[in-house]
Amino acid sequence: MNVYDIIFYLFAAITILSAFFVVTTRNIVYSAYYLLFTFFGVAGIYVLLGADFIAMVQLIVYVGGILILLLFGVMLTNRITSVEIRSGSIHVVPATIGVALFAGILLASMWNTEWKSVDTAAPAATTQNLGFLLIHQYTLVFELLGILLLIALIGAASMARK
Amino acid sequence: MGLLDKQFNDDNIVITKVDDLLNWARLSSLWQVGFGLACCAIEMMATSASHYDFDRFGVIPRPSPRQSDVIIISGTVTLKMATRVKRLYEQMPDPKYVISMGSCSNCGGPYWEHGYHVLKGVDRVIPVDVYVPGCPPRPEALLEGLLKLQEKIRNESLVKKS
Amino acid sequence: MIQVGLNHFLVVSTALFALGILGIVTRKNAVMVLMGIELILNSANINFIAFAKFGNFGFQGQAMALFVIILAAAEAAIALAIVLNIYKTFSTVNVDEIDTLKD
Amino acid sequence: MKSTEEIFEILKANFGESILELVAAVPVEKFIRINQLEIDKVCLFLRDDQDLLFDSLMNLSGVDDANGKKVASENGDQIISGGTLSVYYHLESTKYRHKLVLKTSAEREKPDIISVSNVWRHADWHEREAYDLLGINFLNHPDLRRILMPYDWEAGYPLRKDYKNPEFYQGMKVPY
Amino acid sequence: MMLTEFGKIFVFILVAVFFVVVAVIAAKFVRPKRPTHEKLLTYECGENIIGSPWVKFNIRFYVVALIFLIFDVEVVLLIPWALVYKQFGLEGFLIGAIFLFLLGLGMAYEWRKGDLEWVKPKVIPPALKKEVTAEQVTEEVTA
Amino acid sequence: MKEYFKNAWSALFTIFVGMKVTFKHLFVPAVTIQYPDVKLQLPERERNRLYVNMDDCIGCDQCARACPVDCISIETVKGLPGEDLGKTSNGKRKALWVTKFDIDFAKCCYCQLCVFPCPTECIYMTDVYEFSEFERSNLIYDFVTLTPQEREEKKINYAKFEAEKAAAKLAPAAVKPAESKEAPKP
Amino acid sequence: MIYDFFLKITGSNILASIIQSLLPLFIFILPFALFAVWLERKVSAHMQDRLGPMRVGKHGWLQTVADILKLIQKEDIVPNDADKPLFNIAPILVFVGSYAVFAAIPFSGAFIGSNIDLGIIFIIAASGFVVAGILMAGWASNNKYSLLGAMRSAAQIISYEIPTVLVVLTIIMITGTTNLATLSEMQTGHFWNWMIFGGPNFGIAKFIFIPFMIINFIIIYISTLAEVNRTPFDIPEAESELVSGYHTEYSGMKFAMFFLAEYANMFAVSAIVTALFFGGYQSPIGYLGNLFGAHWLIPIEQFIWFTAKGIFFVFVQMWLRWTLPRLRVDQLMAACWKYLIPIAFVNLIIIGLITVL
Amino acid sequence: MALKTEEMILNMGPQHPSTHGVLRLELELEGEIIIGAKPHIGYLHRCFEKHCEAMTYPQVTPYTDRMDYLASMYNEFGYALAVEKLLGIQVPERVEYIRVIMGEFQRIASHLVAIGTYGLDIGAMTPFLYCFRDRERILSLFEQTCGARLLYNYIWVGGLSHDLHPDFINQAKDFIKYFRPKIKELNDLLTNNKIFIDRTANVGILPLDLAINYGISGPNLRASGFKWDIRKDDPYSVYNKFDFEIPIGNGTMGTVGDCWDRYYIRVLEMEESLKIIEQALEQIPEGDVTSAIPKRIKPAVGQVYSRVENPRGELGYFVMSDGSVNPFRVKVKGPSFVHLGIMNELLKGYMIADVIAILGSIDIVLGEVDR
Ligand code: SF4
Ligand code: SF4
Ligand code: SF4
Repeated sequence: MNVYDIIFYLFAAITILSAFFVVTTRNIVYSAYYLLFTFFGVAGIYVLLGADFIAMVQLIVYVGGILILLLFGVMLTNRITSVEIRSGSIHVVPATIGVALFAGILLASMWNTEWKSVDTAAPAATTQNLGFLLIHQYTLVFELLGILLLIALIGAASMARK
Repeated sequence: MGLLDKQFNDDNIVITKVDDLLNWARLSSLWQVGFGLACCAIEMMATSASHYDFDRFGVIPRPSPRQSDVIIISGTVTLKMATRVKRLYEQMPDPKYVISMGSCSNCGGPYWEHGYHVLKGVDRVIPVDVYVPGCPPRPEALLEGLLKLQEKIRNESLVKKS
Repeated sequence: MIQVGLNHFLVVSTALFALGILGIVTRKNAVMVLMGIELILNSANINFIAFAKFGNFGFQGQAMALFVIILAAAEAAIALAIVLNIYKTFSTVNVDEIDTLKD
Repeated sequence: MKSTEEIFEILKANFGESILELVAAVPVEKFIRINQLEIDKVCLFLRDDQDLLFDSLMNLSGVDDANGKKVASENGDQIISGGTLSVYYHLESTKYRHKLVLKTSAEREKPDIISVSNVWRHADWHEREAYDLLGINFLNHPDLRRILMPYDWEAGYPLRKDYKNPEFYQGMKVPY
Repeated sequence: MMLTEFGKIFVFILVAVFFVVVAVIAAKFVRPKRPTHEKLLTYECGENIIGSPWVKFNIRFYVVALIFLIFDVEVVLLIPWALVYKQFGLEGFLIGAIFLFLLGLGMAYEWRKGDLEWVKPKVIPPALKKEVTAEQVTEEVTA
Repeated sequence: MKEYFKNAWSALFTIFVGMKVTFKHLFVPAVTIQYPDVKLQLPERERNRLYVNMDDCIGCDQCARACPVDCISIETVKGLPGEDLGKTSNGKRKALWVTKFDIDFAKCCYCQLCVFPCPTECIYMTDVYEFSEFERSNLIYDFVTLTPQEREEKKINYAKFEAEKAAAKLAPAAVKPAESKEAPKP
Repeated sequence: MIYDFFLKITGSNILASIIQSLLPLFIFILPFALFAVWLERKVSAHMQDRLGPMRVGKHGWLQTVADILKLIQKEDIVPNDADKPLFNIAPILVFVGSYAVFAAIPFSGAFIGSNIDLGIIFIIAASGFVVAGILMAGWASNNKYSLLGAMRSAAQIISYEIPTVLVVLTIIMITGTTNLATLSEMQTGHFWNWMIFGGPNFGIAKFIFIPFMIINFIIIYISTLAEVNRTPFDIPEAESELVSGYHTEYSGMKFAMFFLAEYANMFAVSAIVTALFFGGYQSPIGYLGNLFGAHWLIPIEQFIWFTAKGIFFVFVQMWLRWTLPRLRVDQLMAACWKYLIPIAFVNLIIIGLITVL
Repeated sequence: MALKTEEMILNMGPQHPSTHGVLRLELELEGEIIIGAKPHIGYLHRCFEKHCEAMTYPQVTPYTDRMDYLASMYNEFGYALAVEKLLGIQVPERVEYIRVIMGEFQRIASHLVAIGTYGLDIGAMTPFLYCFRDRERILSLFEQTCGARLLYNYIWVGGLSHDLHPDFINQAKDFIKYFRPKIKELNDLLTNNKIFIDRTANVGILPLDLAINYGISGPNLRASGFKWDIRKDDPYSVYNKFDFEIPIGNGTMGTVGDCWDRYYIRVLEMEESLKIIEQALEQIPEGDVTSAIPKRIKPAVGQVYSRVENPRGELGYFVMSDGSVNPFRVKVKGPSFVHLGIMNELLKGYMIADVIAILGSIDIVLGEVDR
């Protein structure tokens, strides 16, 4: 086990444990904060995978943006003092069994598939390369994303305004 | 249980030194609850203003009692106010000190006889460390009261309480 | 000594995915459902990047992940707006209650 | 500028003499005594009449006249029974610059006086204060609660001449 | 194996967590603990608390977060572009510029629609009601 | 649009004006009086703690009556006829022993009303303001120069004297019946 | 690099990096926070014709030490109604958010916590933690003032992040790098190479840049000011309305952590402004080390320059704080959304045009 | 707005950094908008009126000091005038002049506190300290004259406790010279600051008719655009001998009667007070200040209402005598008490931050509200 492995396990543990708590905690604000750790863990995993820019984006967008939005959403829609903050759950047992089965199938198929696996060295200058991709190859996607975001902005804002 | 809750009996030199240091810190950084009651409060403000400058002694007003060490009862405590004063005092974290500023809070002052709505001395609701006489006390008198309090703290031993 | 490889990442992503699904299915609160979706998107992203790295796809995978993140943001924004609207109309965000309230 | 006498004449013409009385035989300030149940109408008239325009109420003060029988209760405190509680109104017109003093009295045992807080909003708190300290009951007042004393003060009205302070309030000793 | 630069950051974070925890715990050995009922009440200027703070909040907070999120995302998307667009000359710039233009369009829309306004005071200037005295109690008293 | 830029500009500009003022003050010497080290010269009319010059006090109670707060409490005992109580500085002869002259400085409102009526000008306000205490009871000042024993003595003396006087007054009356009582005996 | 130095000494890279990350904490943040609090009190005092702390140490220089020592002794109150776990975690989160930023700040050529390529972006990302922490603190306190303060604070920080990011984007566009050390290196030489004077390039573009860079600088300075909640943007802690905002309920050491984080943040944003616009750790006039041929001197000089510049901007923050009144929350939002963002936006496009033309 | 925000009740005070004492405001909030404000007062009710009934006439003076503790001189002034009116005595010229000088100095001192704390409320700390610095000089003038800094017991019924200090006139002139530039500095620092204007202009607009009906007086009334000053309109003492302006609000930065107007009126009034003091210092006659003090004050049965223009507005004393040495009833109409009554109307619809701006601009002193 080298440092890399230890760190991987650390982050994997952070991610999965906190994700587990996200799903199981009954207090929705706690869920949101566990989500923070999940996002952080995932960002760590991205770093381990050599995607440093994506990791940063993950932090900026998820932690700095979506999480805050979710928190505001929670605070706007819950009467947190009363029991309502404890969001209930339904058919836990069947769902758990189903999901466990499903995950098992996924894992099984994953183990059984022979993935092409070459361990490429962590490339430098990911951001620049992404930039090239965006301008060069995904120009259209880039602009489309712009339009998508524009629509999302207008749509969400007008919906919230209603 | 923190150190300040414990009681040592021996005259250990280390403990004495620690005690001195802690006392020094407490006495030179007395943050005050930003709280004025009556005419004396104006003199208290004058004390923190440029001419007398409370800040020289490390006294700064904190808006929240949670972060303050000393409450200066500056003015008449009425019966209606007494419960609030008591609560404010209670809500300050230990160790905390009280300076009673002016005749009114010492014992009802000019209102001791006919004041049907005046609490005759704030020591009826909270323990007072220093009584500063005057109506209103001059800013210097308040400073002197503060020095007296510092002296009291200096001689205090939180660690070796009997 | 196990060298951390592709499969490890895939396991993490699968676990996240499963948990996300679990969240969506079991939780009543619509905001919680959203959180579940975020988990799923994250798991997908791990896959993208892991495959990109180990499958040597260059930066395509990362670009995809970037797009997914951006989509997720747009999705979160819209979805929360919807949730707020639901809350406004039904003054609850519990999915099952909304079901019954609908008609 | 109108003197009290002139205003009295105007009022007499409008309201008849039964509810009014001019008291001029006092040093410094003359005043008009008005029936406690008509005071609001008179005040409204005073405010809105084009020749008077008393648009501002300078002051409203309740007074315990202490003109009743003074008896000593069993434990030696003085208790006043009978007599009146009064309210003085000081009016002013910012346009004509004239002033007027009105007085109205009510029995001590049943101190009902019509509120003028609808005429001058200013009177609102002054009336509350008079209620608080003297126990004058202002009818029609929108919000007649204690104002200076605590809401749960049960020992009576402190400015009455026979007021006796309680020993304890919420567990705090009151007297020195 | 060398720690990567990110590893160092991680160490930084650990150190920070450690520092806070140690500081708080260390203080625990010194500070007194004398809780009383009143002390543990929520502070509200010494008054009794009326109602809970956890009420639903102004929707503006949400809208701000929403707009922020979208802008944040767009800016993030622009960072890779900003690094390299110069190598593509005007064309590169234009690609970004169109994107930026969309951003600006959204902004303008929000501005127009008044979503950028925080809650403004809604003031109806107080006006004097010249109403006449009510008479409801008078009868009852004279009777 | 013009408004827009004017706003932005005026904000920036007035901020700079304000900053100029505060920056200037950075170099203005502070007005602070460093209290325990430097003490302000107080004006002569300064009104702080009262002082009673007991040598001059004739115990007339004027000051206590003038005091709105009733924080002066005076008790006096008449001097015995033969006793010399001394003279005040303006030549008045004292007639009363002051056995109690307490001023409660926790109550006093330093209004100076007690100073004016004093016939011998023996009560006056000083510029002592530094007298904070840890205990409130220490704020009650006793100005009487007599020792407690002396006070008691004076009281007892006077009581004795009174008793004697009463006795003396009574004496003839008392003696007579006694005589008369005795008289029919034989 | 200091890292290598410690690597040599300890022989373990993990230890080296731990030491290295402890370094800013102990040689910099703590002393700086202590110093800054003292400085703030002194500066404010002198601006107000007072003296400020005078009684502990000479001119009160031990004042903050006493403050901290006292805070250690203070009882730590967790109100009954508060959400205890979150109440305890919040200071950690806020402190981590502020402290992580220091990892990427280039104090000198040889001393930079982590020389990641995405330095500036990382700094932006780290501030997300602060927002989450503040919201957590406000929410967990279960106090109206705290919650309102936290909500406002969060809204404010995220709003002002946009102009900051936009300005950073322009810098990235001009320089083509996101690495703060590289950025600092680029501005080497004399002060006309600083970004505020158009950066290290020559020719006509440089002079066209200058006004826009100044506008950029003003924007980023204002918005970072708002991000650290300083007057005139200290609405979340506006003591005349919200007592003390999200940390109303905090006492003792946890409050000290917020306090420390605030001052750490103050320096962090000043450092960013310095690194982006004022040449980072570069000396404006050349190095003594070069003059004497003592090259080991250069990093130290750089460090001094950097902190001096940083502290200057901290001083300006204080100066502003003691000069200005506070904005109202809607005005604050308007200032951000209606003034800073559009202007930053236009600025960005113009600068982009200039660079390609 | 998409979501109806719930109402929340927020207590502001009695311990709150900016309620200027022990006022408690119970705010009903909808989000951050105020839909109702209930002032709760009485936290400083010190039973002044009861005390008056137990005191003799001269003994009341120290208690009047303690009502509006920022304008003690003026409280004494008003009380002295009321009792003098009841007694029908005339005081010497010199006394009148000294009273006016002291009163105007007190006005400046009081306005300085008002302005300073207003700055503090809006978030500017420095003007507050500058104001207190300048106020300190006035206080030292007072201290030199009567020995006390805050509560003077100086203006007695029928006279004064002390004559002016021999050096007073020079020092007063020095102060005027010193103070004029400070007003300009204050304007630079605060009055004209854009942020300050944004915070205060168009906030808390008080229409004139409402103001009169609510009995608002003093600077607050003048800010609503009404030229009404008892010093001019119902002159007492020797005010009719001076030439001064009554500044009124004209909506320079926003609407007539907004907070900025109320604030700025005070700044302007300080200048006018300086003018009055200058004139009074020129005209002051020689004479004795204690000669008219009656030995024993025992007015005939009757009542009087007398009012003065205190720094905050119309301060009225209603004194009733039953022919004994103690007043039978004293009722004080304190301007602050009256002004606070309008808070509910004034606050509706504004935001929490504006509460402070409005409350500060009204400038209340709780000692006078609760008495
Ligand atoms: S002691 Fe005197 S100055 Fe202080 S509050 Fe009481 S009356 Fe006012
Ligand atoms: S100064 Fe005033 S309160 Fe004090 S003892 Fe003299 S008269 Fe009484
Ligand atoms: S008035 Fe003077 S002489 Fe008379 S008792 Fe008082 S101090 Fe003594």
